[in-house]
Amino acid sequence: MDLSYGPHYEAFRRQVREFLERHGDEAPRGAGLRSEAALAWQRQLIEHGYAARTIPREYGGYGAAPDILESRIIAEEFARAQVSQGLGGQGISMLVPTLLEMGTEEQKREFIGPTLRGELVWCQGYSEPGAGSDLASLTTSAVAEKDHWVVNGQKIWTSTAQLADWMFCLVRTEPDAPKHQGISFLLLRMDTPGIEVRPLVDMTGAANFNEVFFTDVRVPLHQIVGERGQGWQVANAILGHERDSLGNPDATLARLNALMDLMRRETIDGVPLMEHAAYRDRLMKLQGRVMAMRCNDLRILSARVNGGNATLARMIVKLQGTELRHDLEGLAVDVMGELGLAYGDNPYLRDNGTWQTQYMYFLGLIIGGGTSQIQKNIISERGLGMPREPKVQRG
Amino acid sequence: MDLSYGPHYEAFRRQVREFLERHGDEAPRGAGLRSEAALAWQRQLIEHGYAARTIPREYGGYGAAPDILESRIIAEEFARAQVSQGLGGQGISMLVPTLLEMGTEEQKREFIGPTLRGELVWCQGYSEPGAGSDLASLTTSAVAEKDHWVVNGQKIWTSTAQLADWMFCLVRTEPDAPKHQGISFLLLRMDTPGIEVRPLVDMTGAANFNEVFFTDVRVPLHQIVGERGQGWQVANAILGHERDSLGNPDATLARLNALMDLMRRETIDGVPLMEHAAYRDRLMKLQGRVMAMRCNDLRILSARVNGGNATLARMIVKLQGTELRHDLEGLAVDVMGELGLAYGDNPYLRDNGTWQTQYMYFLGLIIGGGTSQIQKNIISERGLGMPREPKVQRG
Amino acid sequence: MDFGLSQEQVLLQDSVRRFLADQVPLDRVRRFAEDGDDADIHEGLTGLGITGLLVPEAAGGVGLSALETALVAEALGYYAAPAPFLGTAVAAPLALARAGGHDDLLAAIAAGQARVGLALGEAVGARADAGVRAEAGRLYGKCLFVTDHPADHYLLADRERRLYLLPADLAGLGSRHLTTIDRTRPTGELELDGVAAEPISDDPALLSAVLDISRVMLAADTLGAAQSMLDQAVAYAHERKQFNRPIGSFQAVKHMCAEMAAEIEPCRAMVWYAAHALDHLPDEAHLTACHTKAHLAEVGKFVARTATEVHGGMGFTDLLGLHYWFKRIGYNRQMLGAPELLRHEAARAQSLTA
Amino acid sequence: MDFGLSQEQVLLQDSVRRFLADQVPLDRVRRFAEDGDDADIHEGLTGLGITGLLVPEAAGGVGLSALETALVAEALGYYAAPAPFLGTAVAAPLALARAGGHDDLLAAIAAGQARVGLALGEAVGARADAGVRAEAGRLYGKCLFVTDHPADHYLLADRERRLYLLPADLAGLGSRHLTTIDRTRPTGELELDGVAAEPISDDPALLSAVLDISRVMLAADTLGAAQSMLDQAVAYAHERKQFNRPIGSFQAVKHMCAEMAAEIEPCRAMVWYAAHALDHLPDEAHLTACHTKAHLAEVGKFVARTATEVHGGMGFTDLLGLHYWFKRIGYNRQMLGAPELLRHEAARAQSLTA
Repeated sequence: MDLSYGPHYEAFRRQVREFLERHGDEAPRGAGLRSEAALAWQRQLIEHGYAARTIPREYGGYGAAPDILESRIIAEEFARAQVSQGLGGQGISMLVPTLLEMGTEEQKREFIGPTLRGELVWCQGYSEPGAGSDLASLTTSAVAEKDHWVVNGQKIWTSTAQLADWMFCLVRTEPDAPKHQGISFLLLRMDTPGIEVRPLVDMTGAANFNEVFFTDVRVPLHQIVGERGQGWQVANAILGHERDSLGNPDATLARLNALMDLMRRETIDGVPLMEHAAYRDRLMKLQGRVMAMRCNDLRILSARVNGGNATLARMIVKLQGTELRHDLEGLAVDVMGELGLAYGDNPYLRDNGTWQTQYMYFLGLIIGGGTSQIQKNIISERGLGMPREPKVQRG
Repeated sequence: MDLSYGPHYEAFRRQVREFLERHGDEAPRGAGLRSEAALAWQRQLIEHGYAARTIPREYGGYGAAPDILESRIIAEEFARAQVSQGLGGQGISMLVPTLLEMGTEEQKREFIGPTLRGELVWCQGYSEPGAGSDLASLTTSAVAEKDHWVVNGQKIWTSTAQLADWMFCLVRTEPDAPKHQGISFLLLRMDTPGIEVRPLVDMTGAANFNEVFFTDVRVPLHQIVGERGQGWQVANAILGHERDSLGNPDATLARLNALMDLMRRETIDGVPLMEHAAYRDRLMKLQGRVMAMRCNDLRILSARVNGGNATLARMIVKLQGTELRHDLEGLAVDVMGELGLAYGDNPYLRDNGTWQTQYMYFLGLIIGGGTSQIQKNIISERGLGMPREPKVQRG
Repeated sequence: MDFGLSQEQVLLQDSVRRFLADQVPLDRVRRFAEDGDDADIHEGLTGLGITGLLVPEAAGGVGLSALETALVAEALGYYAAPAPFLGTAVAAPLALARAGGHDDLLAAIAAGQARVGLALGEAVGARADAGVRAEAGRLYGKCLFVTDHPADHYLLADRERRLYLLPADLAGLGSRHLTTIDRTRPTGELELDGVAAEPISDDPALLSAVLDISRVMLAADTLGAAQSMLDQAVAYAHERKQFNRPIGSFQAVKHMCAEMAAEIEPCRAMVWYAAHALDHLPDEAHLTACHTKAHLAEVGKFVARTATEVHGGMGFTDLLGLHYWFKRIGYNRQMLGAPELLRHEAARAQSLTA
Repeated sequence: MDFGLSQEQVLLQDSVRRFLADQVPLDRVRRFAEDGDDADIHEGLTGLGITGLLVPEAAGGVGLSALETALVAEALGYYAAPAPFLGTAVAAPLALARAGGHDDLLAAIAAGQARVGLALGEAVGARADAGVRAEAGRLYGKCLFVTDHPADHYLLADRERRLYLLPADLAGLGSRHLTTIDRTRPTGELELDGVAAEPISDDPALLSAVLDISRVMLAADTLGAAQSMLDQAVAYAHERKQFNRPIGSFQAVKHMCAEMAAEIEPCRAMVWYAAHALDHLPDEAHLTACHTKAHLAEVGKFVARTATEVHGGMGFTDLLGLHYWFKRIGYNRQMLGAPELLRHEAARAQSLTA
C-alpha cells in the first residue's frame, strides 16, 4: 500500500499544472456546446493530450498509450483548477469507443475525428417507453427497402437530441428472431425527414431528456455498425467504457463539504444548524459513508492500475453512490426546512437551489441507467453467483 | 368517534376491578403451568367468566356471548393490576377453537373442558425443518395400518413440547394427492412410544422451542379432526382465532416507557442518556411509531366492535409491530453501550437483561410466524390486489 | 367506544373526493401551476361548506371539528388540489373564533369571500433572512413562506409568539410571491415596515393551538398524497410490462408496494386520533400533533421516493405528473416544523429535555 | 499508487485464515464458549507470529504495521475466533513500544507467554457503576468490560486519560469475569482498591493512539464477521428449498444479499484505509478511526440482522451457530464507543461542535 503516485507521475502532474497555469484561462466557462470558444479549447486539449488522449492519431486523437493514473491526474488537476476538461457527451464517451471496436475503417475515418473535435454532436437512441429495464424488448423497427432502412417507432431518455447532428440507435431489424438477435445498431442524421424531437420535462422542472419519434425515416443501408442482428453485441461491446460516473465519490465529497458549509452558515433562531445534534449526527453518518465510497473508489482505481480483483467493488458503485448522494442532498433540504422548498426565482434560494434539484435529480439517477432493482439483480447474480429467477410459464 | 366505553362497559369495568381487588392476590405469580395454584386460579377465572369466557358451558367454559369490548376491558384491567389472566398456550388459544369449529361432539366433550382447566397441556406440530414458509410441503407421514396411524418424521418450533400431554399436528396421509389435499390433522399423546423431544436452543441462549422426532408412532385412527386429507382446512379454520399478539402495541408501549426510564436513569460521565440529542431523536422517532401502531390497534378494535373495514390495518400489524419492537429493544442496547452487552449472570445487567434478549427474540419473531418476506407477499397480493408471482417452469 | 368515522364524516369526505375527482384532475392541477387561478376550486369547496367547516354556526359556518377538517385535508392531498385551505379554512377560523370579535371576517371566509395567509415562520424557528419584531404597537421585519398567498388577511406571529391579524392593505405591509417546489400551494413572503397592529388575543395558548391544528392538517394532506402515490404505483405496476410480465408480479416491486402500505396504514388512524385529540383530549393534543406531523413526514418521504421508483423512468418525468404529489409531500414535510425540530418539541413537551 | 495489499500481506492473511479454517471451526468456537480455554489457538497464532505483529523486532516481534494487524483482525472475525487479541496483540504492543522500557513484557507477548487486558472504559465514557480515579499514586474504583480477560497485565486508563500498566497480581487489584452476549470474547472487570501505579507515559496522545488502533481492529473484526455472515447466507440460500426452488432464486432473498454485499464491499477499502492511516496519515488517523468504527457498526448491524433473516428460523436457532457472529458484531458495536458517541467524537475532531 502506497498512496503516493511516485516521481514519474508527479512529474506528469507538474506538467499538467503548468499547462493549466499557462492556458487555463483560455478555457471557456459555461460556453455552449457549439461555440467557437468550446471548439478551440477542445482542439487545444487534444493537441496536448488532455482530451482524446488514447485515441489513435490517425482517427484524430492524441495517440497516447492508455494509462489510468495519467487520466486520473488529468481529471484531478483540471477539477482542482476548475477548468473544463473539454467536450463530453455520448458521442465521445460511447460512440467513439464503439466505432474503434466494431466500426469499419470507413466509419472510423468518417466519424471519430469530427466527433472528438466537437464538430459532430451525437445522441443515443436506446430506451423506449416500453423497453426500459428490459431494453432488449425494444420495438422501434427498421425495415430494409432497396438501399434504405425505413425506421418507425419511438425513443425516450435521449439527452441533447435537439442539439445533435446524428443519433446512434438500436432498432429491430429481424422481428422474427429471438429478441437479443433481432437488433441492429444504426447511425442516422437527426435532420432526416420524419424525425420529431419533443423535450421531456422531468420532476426537477428542466428538460434534461427528450423523446424522439420516427415516422418512415429513411436511413442509408450502410449506416449500420456491425452486421444486421448484431446490434445487441455492438451496444454491449462498450458497456465497460462507460465511466462509473453515476456515483462519483469526488463529486459527492464536494457536495458533503458544501453541506457542511451550509450547516455552519445557516441558523435557526440564531443558532447554527451544526449545533443541532440530530442534524449533526445525520451529517456524520453521511461523512462515514462518503469516506467508505472514496476508499472503495481508490481500491477500484488501484485494481485498474495494478491488477487485482475489484469486480464487486465496481459493481456496487452505482447503487450505493446514487443512494448516498440522494440522501446527502436530502439532508441539506431537511436542515434548511422551509428554505429547502425555495425554487426557481425565489430570492431566498441557497446555493442556487441545487440541493432541492439534485435531491430529485439523484432519485432520477437511482432509477435511470439500470434501476436499483436491476442493480441488485446484477449484484446478486453476477457478483454473488446466486441463481437466476426461474423461467416463467407462458400464458 | 367516541373513545369512551359508555356506562354499560364502565359498569363492567368496575365489576372486573372489584373482582381483582377482592381476589387479585390469590393469583399465582410465576407459578408453573402445572402447579395447584395455577390450576385453582384458572378454575376461579372460568367460574367468574374471566377465562374461557365465550366457550359454551357444556364444554366447560363460562358461556357468555362474545363481546370484544368486554374481553378488552378484562385484558386491560388484569394488565393494569398486573394479575395473571390465567393459562394460555396453544391448547387454549388454538386447539379449543379448532375443535369447536371442526371437532366431533365426542372430541369436544373429551378435550375442551380439561384443556381449559389446564389439566391437559398441548403443543402444536406444524412446522418442519423442510417446511417453513412453504408449510404445505410438510412430509411427516401417517400411514393407516389396521386401526392405527403410523407416524414418522420430524416437527420443529414446537414450544412446551416437554411439558405437553398431547400434540395436535399436521401430517401427510395422502402422499399422492396435491400438496394441500394430502394433509390430515391428528391428535396424539406425547407419551406414545417413538416420540423424542429435543430442546432447540436459540440465539437468546434459551430453549424457547423444541424439535420433536417421530419413529413409528402409533396413533389410534379416530384421533383425527375432520376428514382424511382435510387437515389444511382444519388448521386454517382457526387462523383467524390467533390473537395478533406478535406486534401487540400495548406491550410495545410498556417497553417504550421502560426505555424512557432507562434513558433518564443511566448516564455517561454523569450526563443522563436522555440529554444525548442523537439518542433522544431516535427515541422520539420510536415514540411516533408506537403512537401510530396504537392508533392502528384502536382502529382494528373498533372495526371489530362496530363493523367497518380494517383488513389492511390488521394485515400489517405483525410486519410493522415486530420490526418496531426490534428497533426499540435495539435502541436500548445502543444507549447502554458496553452495558448493553451484559448477559446472564453479569452483575451489571440492567432490567434483568431483557433488552438484549428481546432484541434477539424479536428478530426471531420477525422471522417466525411468517417471515417479513412472506408478510409482504400477503400484503401485496391480498391487501393491494397485486398479481401473484407467475408459475415457475419445472425442471 | 367507536374509533372510526361517522356516516356523516364518511359522506363529507366522499363529497369532497367526488368534487375533486371531477373538477381537479391532473390537468386542472397543471393549469393552476401555470396561472395560479383556483377561483373555481375555491368556489366549489365553498359550495360544499369546506371553507366554513371550522367557522362557528353563529358566524355563518358549519361549526364542525378538526377531524372533519383533517378528512378534507386528506382528500385535498389525495388530489394534490390547489385551494386556499391551511390559513383560510383551518388556522384563521380557529384563531379568530377563539379570539372573538371577528364574526364578519369569519362569515366572509365561510362564504368563500376571504382568504387568510398563515405566517408563522417566527414561531417555528426564524432563519437568517427572517424575523418579525414588535415595537410600540408596530411590526418590523420579514416573514417567509406564508401560505394561501396572496390573501386578503394574514395571520402572523411575532418573535414573542403573539398572533396578529393583518389586512393585506395595511400601510407598511408588503408581500410578494415566493416560488417553491410545490406549485399547488401558492406561497409568499411578508415585509413589515412599521405596520400598526395589536395582537388578536392575550391567550398565550392560542398560537400553540393554531400550530397544532395546522400541523395535523399538513400531516393529513401527506396521508392523502401518500395514499394517492401508492394507488398510482399499484395501478402502474399492474399495467406496465417488462420481461413479458406486469412489473407488479416481480417480488421486488410487490415488496416496495407492501412496505408503502404497511407504513401508510397506521398513519390513517394516527391522523384521525391526532385530529380527535385537538378537540377532545387537551392533554395529548400538542404531543400528538408534533409526533403525527413528524411521523407522517418520514412516511411521506419514504412513500414519495418509493412510489416514484416503482414508476421507473416515467415517475421521474412530468408525463404522469407524479411529481406534483412528491413535491406536495416535500412541502408538508418542511412547513411549520421539519421532523427533527418537531421531535425536539415533542421531547420538550414531555420535559425530557430543556 | 497502490491501494491494495502486497503479496506478503495477502500471504499473511491467508496463513491466518487457513489456520483458523482448520483449527477453529464452529465446534471449536462452541467448545471455547463452554470452557473458555483458548490455549491452543493462542499457541497457533503465536506460531504464525500474530502476537508479535506489532512488537518491534528489537523486542522479539515482527514489527509490522496496523494494516497487517487489521487483516488478522478481519480473519479472526470471519471465523468468530476466540483468542487474546485486542489488548494483547494490538493495544499493549503499541502502547508499550511507544512508552518504552517494557521490552521484557513485549517479548513475552510476542512469545505467547503474556496476555494483556484492555481497560479503557473510563476514556470512552464512564457508566454509573464505573470510574477509576488516581489519588497520590494510587488507583481507586472500577473498570468494566475489560478485554482479553483474565490477563497477566492490564492496560488501564483513568479519568484523566492517563494510561497504566497493571500486573494482575498487584496488591489491591481484583478482577472477575463478566458474562456478555459474545461468548467468543472473554470479558471481565477490574476493581481497584488503592492500587499503587504510575502512568506509563506522559504523552497525552498515547491513549488516543491506543483507542484509534483498537477501534480500527474492532471495525476490521466486524468486516470479517459480516463477510462471513453474508457468505453463509448466500450458501444457505443456494441450498435451502421452499416452493420447489432454492430460496436464493427469490428476488426478495437475492436483493437482501445484494444489499449486504453493497454495504460490505466499500467497508473493506475503508478498513484498509483506516489502518494505513494509523501509520502513515497522522492528520487523518483519528477521524478515520472514529468513522470507520461507527460505519462498520452500522453496516454490521444491518448485515447481522439481514443474514439471520435469510436463514429463516434456522438463523434464529443455535443449530447453525450463526448467532456467534451476530453477537460478535454486537460486541464490536458497543465496545470502545457506540456509533453515536463516535460520530460525536468525529464532529469534535473537526471542530464542528464543542
